[in-house]
Amino acid sequence: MFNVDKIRQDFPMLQGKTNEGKPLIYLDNGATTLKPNSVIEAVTNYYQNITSNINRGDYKLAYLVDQAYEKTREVVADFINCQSKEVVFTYGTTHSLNQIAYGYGLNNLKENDEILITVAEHASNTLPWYQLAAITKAKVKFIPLDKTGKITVENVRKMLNENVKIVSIAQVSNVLGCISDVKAIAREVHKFNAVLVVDGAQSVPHIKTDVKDLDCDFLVFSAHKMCGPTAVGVMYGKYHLLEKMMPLMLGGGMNLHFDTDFNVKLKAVPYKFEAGTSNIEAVLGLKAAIKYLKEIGMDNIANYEKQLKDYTISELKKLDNVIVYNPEADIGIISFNVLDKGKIIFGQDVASYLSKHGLCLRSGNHCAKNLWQYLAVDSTVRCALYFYNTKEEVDKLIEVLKTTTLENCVDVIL
Amino acid sequence: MFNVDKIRQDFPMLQGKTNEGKPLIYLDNGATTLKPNSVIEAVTNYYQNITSNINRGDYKLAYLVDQAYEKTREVVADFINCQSKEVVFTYGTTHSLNQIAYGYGLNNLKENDEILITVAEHASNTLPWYQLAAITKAKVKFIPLDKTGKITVENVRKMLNENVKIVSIAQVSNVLGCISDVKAIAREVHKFNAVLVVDGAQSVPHIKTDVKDLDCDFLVFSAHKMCGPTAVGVMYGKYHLLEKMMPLMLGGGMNLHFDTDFNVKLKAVPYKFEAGTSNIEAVLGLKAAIKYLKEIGMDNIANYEKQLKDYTISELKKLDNVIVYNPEADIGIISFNVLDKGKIIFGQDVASYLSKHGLCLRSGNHCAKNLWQYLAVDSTVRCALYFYNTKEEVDKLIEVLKTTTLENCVDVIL
Amino acid sequence: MNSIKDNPILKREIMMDHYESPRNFQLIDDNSYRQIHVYSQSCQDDIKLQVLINNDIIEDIRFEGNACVIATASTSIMTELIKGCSIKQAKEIIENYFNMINQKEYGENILKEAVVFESVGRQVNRISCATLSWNGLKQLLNENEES
Amino acid sequence: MNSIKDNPILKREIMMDHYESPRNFQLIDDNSYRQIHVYSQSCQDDIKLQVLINNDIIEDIRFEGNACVIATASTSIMTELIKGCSIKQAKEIIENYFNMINQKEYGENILKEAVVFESVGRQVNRISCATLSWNGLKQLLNENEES
Ligand SMILES: Cc1ncc(COP(=O)(O)O)c(C=O)c1O
Ligand SMILES: Cc1ncc(COP(=O)(O)O)c(C=O)c1O
Repeated sequence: MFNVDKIRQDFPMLQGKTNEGKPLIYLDNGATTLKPNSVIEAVTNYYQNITSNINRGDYKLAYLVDQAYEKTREVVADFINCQSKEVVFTYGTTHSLNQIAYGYGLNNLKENDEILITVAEHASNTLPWYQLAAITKAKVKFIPLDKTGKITVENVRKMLNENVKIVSIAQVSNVLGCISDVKAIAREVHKFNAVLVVDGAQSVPHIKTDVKDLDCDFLVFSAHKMCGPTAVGVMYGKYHLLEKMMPLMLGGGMNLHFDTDFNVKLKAVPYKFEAGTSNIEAVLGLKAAIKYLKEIGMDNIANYEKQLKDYTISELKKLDNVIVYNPEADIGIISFNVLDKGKIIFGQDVASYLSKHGLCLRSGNHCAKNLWQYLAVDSTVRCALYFYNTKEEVDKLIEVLKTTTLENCVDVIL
Repeated sequence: MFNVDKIRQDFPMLQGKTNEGKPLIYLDNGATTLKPNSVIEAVTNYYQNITSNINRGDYKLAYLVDQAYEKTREVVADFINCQSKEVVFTYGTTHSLNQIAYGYGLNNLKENDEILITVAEHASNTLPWYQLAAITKAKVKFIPLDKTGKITVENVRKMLNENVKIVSIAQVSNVLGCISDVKAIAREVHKFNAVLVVDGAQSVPHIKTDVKDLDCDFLVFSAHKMCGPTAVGVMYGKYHLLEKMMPLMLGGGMNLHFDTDFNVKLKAVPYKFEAGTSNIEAVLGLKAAIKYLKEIGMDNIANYEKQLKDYTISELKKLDNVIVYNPEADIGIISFNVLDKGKIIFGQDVASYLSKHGLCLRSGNHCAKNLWQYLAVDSTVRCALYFYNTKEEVDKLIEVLKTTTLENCVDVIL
Repeated sequence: MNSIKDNPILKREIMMDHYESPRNFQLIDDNSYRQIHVYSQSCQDDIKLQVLINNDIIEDIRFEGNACVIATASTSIMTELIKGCSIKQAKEIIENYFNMINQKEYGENILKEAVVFESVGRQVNRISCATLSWNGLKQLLNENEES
Repeated sequence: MNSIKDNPILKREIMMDHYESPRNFQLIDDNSYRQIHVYSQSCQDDIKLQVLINNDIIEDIRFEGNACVIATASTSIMTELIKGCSIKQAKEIIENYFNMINQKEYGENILKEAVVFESVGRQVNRISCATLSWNGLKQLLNENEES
């Protein structure tokens, strides 16, 4: 049984902390998430009991850490349903996407080839493709969103042609919160022998993920958005694709051999992508995070979040002074603005006012700087829920939003 | 006053931990270092009290974390004597070196230009240059080492010519432990308008660093080798050089603006190099690590380590069955092998035997796979000391080395 | 005259007025103006400033942009204060403004309406909003001297 | 015959002997041999294996490389055991070897001298040394069937 009160006990950040002197209400889960005790313990256990670099052969301590590190690959593989050798540890979603653009893109794209993305993509799923296009003279094109902000299979189909080599989309947009039908999109993309890259930064933490079922070619995500430590992420790729890719970074740990005649022999996948000392303690923390999420159950998490999201949207809709941009969101990411005398109050002013009441929400374009084309505003306030948020926290948000006027926003500095 | 017993109290890993059931003696500090309580607390404080993504404008919590993150730049700048805007946070030395090779190298090198390194360099200071040379058709050449394994100014001078654009060397080799005269080398390198990249992974943790005085163009190092967390490192670069460099990774946080016409405006240095969510808690941990090292005093650390290193070498020399490869090391990194009936025992067998006695040492080529050309063996056992190691620990190593025979190495699995 | 400083209602009115009807708003297409584009590295504030300097006098100053109430009002108030000043006077005003923000001594009479930002530090994260354009102007004036 | 298993001195002697005088050591330059290069992803063990298979019989098996005492001795012992076997027999030996390493039931008579590695798990990090060539051989035999 899903018991939010019990769950909240697991999070030190939810034990009476404050923001500007008021009880902390953390609604910025799209940016990063809070960490449960088990994750914190996994990291500190590395520091306190098993510090050493991973390196299998030499002494017991290092061997044990290495085993725990490698075990995480299995845990991730089980979590997203792939083989463990298809799990590459990166420093985050951004690193993963750059690795794919560089490692797959440079070898496979040529002039006039096409890369399809959308205007809703995060900067990290946009700029690496711009760069790849600039180098290879390929073109980046935008799959149009439908009026609810979704990527429909029809729109993907319309954009596909034999020049398309890569399609890269978020499974869930970090501003619009809708779930793309990745499975159906993959089917279309594969008809043209293109590869489908899925930015799972906002989906993997919230809904059950099965890469076999989705049949995407790559899936990337960050631990810190799913109760794990910062600066560790995953690049899943189908093995035969990973095999042919060049690493973005070279160095220690990813080569078997090199010599002064410039012969270089790289390790096998996934190791060849993990140059330098990996984020060992964070990988161990990711393992604990996945264990934690699985114990609660991804379906329970998704159900609870859906209820809370529905409640939040219905309450927001009751407010005259709030516009919700994505009332049909599938996931607990709600983008809105507050009006005063019919004029939008600048998002940062609203966020500052909310902060004064303990509420932590983010304003801005949320790194999706092309999205104004769809939203017709270039900045919103975002309420991003996670499974530890409560109805009471949402009620507090609603209550404060009711009093959000330009005057009150000014008053915070008087 | 330097008091090693008092210092050891700060490290949970030095409080009665074991390796294979024997008291742990950690002598693998070249691979990674143990963490003092203050560093562990800085990381857990982020998890328990101030979790949020860095992002200055929106709510107080995020603002505070952002301030602490930016404050670390000043602390690093003070530590190595540069401006804080010259401090780029990376995921480690390997990432820093790849960033330089890509960001500086691709724009500045052309066919027949030369990159100078040595055979003693770590894979992370070798392979990015091989790759850069392969792409640009530049050449990688090797500055010869003198008979003690040092890079002399004379040898650098001999290799310099107007085609040389980059010289990249370790200030301290992770196998040979000698300090290069970076200041004198920089002077020579600059006569030819080349840039000097310094791999400080093994020097910054052990000796006082002053980039102004050294006048190197880049300096890179990793927090985890200086009591800090894993997966955060620094790329120092002279500001005018950083300004002209392209980032290796693109994404959120490093751009000011982009649009669907592919205009992209990057943030200023150093932010343009920090794509994606940085390793926030590790940066906060790095700040604590530097504070800790400064409190002890880098000169005290260097002095103590020198004494301990001298003692270790003199004791090792007394053993008939040990060859030390770098008796003239400046720093506490000592590479040796053990003989049985005049034949070298394979390093891993020795390390396993030592492990059985609680001793954690690494064997192998230590990622410096070109170094056999100098050493004439392709594998050694490495004793890498740090300021928390003691004479008693060294004595235990010596005692166990005395009993290291092939038979005893075999017996560990019987 | 009542001190603005001690009258929160008046302070709020001044700020709202400058936000809703910003002074010297709208850039001009004229090469004799020096221009600077200032933006926050983190939030959305984005402002362009123009100044026309002749014989050490700031004859005109204009701005345009998309920014929060604090950044917008502080820019508008700044343009009113600065317009017509000599560079020396302008620098004095700027110095006083930063002194105020940093809780040091400053001349209330010199800053006039700008004193509404006296307590912006109550929300520390807003200091950057209240100083964005002021930093930009400082830079413009320094560049002027260098050239 | 005394059981090797229970005689540590004998076990050590066998291991040292195979390390110091490895059997079937030295590769041959002959295309009818299948070859595999196995190396540890972490330590220095690096071994090349060759087998000559005719009519399902492993007529010859050879190796060369630079490896620790455990990897070297386990390879040498493996070659002696395997040489002359049918593929089916070889697979049975391999299976028994892995069973032994993994503390499951195995045939002592089938493994002969290879039982010296029975307790390699005492130093878990050495399991990979004791199984490096065995994994390589397994792969070679599987490839043989596929082709
Ligand atoms: C000299 C030297 N350079 C580079 C590195 C790579 O550092 P990291 O693994 O932290 O990227 C190391 C550490 O192994 C080193 O010793
Ligand atoms: C949809 C999406 N993609 C990519 C990212 C980048 O993730 P990271 O900063 O962890 O690399 C984010 C997070 O901000 C995101 O929401």
